[in-house]
Amino acid sequence: MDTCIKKIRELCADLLEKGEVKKVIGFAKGTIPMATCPIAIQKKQDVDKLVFNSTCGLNLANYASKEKGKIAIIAKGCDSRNIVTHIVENQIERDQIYIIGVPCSGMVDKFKIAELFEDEIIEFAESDGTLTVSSTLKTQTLKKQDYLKGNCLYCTHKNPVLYDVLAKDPGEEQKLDNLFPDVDQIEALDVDAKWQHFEDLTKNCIRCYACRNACPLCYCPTCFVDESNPQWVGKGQDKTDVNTFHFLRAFHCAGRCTDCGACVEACPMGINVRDFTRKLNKDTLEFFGWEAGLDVTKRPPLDTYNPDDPDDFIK
Amino acid sequence: MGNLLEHMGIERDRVHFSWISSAEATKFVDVVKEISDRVRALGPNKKFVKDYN
Amino acid sequence: MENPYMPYPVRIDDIEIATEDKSLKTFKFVFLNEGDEEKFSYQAGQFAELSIPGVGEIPIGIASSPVEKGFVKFTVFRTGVVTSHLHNMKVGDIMGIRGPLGNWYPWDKLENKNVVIIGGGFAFTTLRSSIIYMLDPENRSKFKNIDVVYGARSPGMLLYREELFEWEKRSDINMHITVDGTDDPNWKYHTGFVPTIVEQNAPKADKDTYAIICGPPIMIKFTQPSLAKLGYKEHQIIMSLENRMKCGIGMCGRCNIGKELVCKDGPVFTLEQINQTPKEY
Amino acid sequence: MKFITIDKKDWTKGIDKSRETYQLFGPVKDKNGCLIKKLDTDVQPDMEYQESVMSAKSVLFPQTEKILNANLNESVEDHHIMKRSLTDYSPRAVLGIRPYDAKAIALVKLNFDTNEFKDPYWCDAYDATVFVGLGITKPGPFDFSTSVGTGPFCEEGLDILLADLDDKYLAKVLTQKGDAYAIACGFDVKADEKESQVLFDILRKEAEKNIVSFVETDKLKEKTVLELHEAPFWDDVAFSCINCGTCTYVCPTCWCFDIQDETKQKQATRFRNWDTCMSPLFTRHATGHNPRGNKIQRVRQRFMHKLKYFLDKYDQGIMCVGCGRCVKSCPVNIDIREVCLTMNTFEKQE
Repeated sequence: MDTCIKKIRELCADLLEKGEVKKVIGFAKGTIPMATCPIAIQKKQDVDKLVFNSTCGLNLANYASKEKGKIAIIAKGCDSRNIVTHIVENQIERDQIYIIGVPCSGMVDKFKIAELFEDEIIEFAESDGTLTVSSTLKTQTLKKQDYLKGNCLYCTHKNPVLYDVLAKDPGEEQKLDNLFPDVDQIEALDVDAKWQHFEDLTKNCIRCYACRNACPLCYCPTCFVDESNPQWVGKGQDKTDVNTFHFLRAFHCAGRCTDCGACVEACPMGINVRDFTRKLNKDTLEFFGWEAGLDVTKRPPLDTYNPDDPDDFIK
Repeated sequence: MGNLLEHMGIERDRVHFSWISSAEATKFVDVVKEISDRVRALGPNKKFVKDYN
Repeated sequence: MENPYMPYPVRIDDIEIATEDKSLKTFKFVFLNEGDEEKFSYQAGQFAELSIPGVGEIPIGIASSPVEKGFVKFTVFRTGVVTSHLHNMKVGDIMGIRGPLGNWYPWDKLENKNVVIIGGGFAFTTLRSSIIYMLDPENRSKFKNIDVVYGARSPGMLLYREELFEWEKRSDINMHITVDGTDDPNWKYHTGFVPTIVEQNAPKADKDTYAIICGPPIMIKFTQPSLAKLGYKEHQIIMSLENRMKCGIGMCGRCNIGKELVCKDGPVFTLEQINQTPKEY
Repeated sequence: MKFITIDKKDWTKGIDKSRETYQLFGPVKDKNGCLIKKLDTDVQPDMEYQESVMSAKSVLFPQTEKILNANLNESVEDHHIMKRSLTDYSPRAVLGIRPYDAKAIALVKLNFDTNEFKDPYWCDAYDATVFVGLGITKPGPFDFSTSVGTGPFCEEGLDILLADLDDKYLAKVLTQKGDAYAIACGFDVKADEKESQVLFDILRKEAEKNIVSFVETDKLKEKTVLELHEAPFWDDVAFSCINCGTCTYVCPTCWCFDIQDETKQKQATRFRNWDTCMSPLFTRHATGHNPRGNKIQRVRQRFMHKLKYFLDKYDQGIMCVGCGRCVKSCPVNIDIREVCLTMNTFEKQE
């Protein structure tokens, strides 16, 4: 991962110096271990603040919608797919964005790592595939592959699908015969167990809306949950309102979600809200053979109609 | 929509989709009767229902 | 312990359409419980939260004057969930009023001073309350001369038209009523925006003259230079601000401009105070 | 000052005894991290936790709380008249609360308990609650509580302060409420006052030495509100912010709330929910005008309120107890210590 950071900084410095872009959106080192902070670099000499490692789990496409002027973005595989979705959904023009593609080797699940320790983590370092994490009590070396984020585990689009330049040569994509084992697991449960699974999932949700606000797909001026006239969802912590919010938020991502995991990365309680969207991703793949954000020219399935769309559910 | 509801634990028989034109009055009656029976068979729904204690 | 969130139960006694386009209605409320009116005694310039159970609350300036006993009046513009619900209610319906809230126009400071009242659009409610309070036989002598500049989009949009024309006839108050525009040939009063009418008619400032402004931000923005031209200093311009409110008692934290809370430390501020705070209203 | 020694063997028995008269709240570890929750009869507080994701503010100020309800059925005699919702304010005890969380409650009291208005819901809950604090012997890396007027063994806002001496707790009883709770638990093994106080001082100094994070707030007072408000650094501070409500909900000193009404058939209920200055709805007028319509204004409001407005209004220091929860939970790692440093060292260029 660290070999390409030098390349990224050179590219950004070059872009800024030539004035080709107004600003570069990337990640800067965080003030606490295992954290990185999205940053906008406007001046050449600031490019050294840019970093890229396995803790850059947020989706920078979220900062690209409604941008005026030309900007550059450092984009992982999933980020680039969300930029494609932005373009397809007229949030940004293709020529408005210079994409620095970074073939990704997966981001780490910070909650899973933190669970190994009783006290706070004070050190986090990584070098090609092994992580060394330490707190005041102990130090552990871990295989990154065992601590990948849920979405990176099943990711088949590590290489950016749309880019102006690549920070390093593309890696080899993983081939999976079953892309959705986690969804099958839930589908195997009986009706009441399914409901119980989702009730336990969102039990500690504090409705801070970090999952919605971290998602590049959520750019509505007034979200359905903020609407008061009519009011679709209660504002309180009643579990029906909480589940209604999560159900409807997920439903708005049907056929658009690239499973980048920014929602889970942003959640302060570490709730895997992807359990909602993953089912929709599986269905859109099964019914329409569609994966979001792969091709700027193709319209999403729920945006088009053709006669052989499956409609057996209509009686 | 139906799949996600089912995924969350709402029995498939509780949610029905039908395509009835305003001219097809009889079909409307039949569909309503059939769905009511199917839903009544499942008993009162406890999920997605706010409890106002 | 007095529960500041508990509204006093009231009954709608009368509903009057206040403007030709029916977007504003004046509601007359009567307190159901005996002692509540006493507890609700208020000053001109204060506001209250109109509470409709199960729908919500809205902060509205009190339009009736402290000298008018036996009822309280509010003029409400239909714009959101609660106001629309209120507009559909009928005489006899029960709801609640919480207050009086906020501070009021500095009546003690305004004693034996000239007072210029400038109002615009539907923000004339607390100004009506003030004018009636000042014209009351007991209080009129406390104040020197009173000028009022009140403007609205058209004659039909003027609030409390009958009272305005009545005050026009009185000698102890100079009324300058204006409208942005009208095609009514026998319109006897001014035509033009409030800032220009203020410049033409409002008295020059001296150390004993104070101006009270209440209206849409655009009107306030353009009236300030006119007042400055007439020599009004910042501490002589008194304004009533509006901000999003929920609790009305300075606890829910949303209505602040800097460290000042519009609902508790306001809504009435002098321009001098406002200029020391961020303009987040 | 009364000191009691509580052998850890008797701890569980004691607090279970107090359940007869007290509802217990305490830290509980579950899959989403450590949270302060109501302890069911068989659940014990986790006294070994480092830091809870959420603070104890939900004990006095639940995220959703019924405040008023009314019957809308016209045939009923007092229909449409609001009555206070029935809430159980029987005695409760928060066990193992961190000293900075108790200090936070003392700061929040300034808002809910003023001489003009008293919030009955918060005040009734406060009066009914006993705070049994647990001193922090090993402060975390984000704990900067000593820089903001509190610390790992701070006693303000607590009724009892426990010091963990491995096989037993040394309890310093600070208030009458604390004494009543100790009696309810049957903890009566008195410890020598002078010795215990010396031991507490040693523990406190030791813990304070382990604090690794600091913040300077000395120059915030002298800067004017407008100077800081108009400062140029807000754009950079706010760029990465996604305006979610995490920092305000995990923060023990954030008290902003929203009032919402809901109706089901003839039953009307008025709720109070936590609210966040990060949401545009917080200040959006019914006309649509929004004095804090963009993200940067909202982020500025949060830090200005915590580090300037509160400081000027109450003169009780900044509205932060240095727990570091917002630093840890912010999805984009906006760090209040960095913002405070920027504000504290900001000089207005003429």
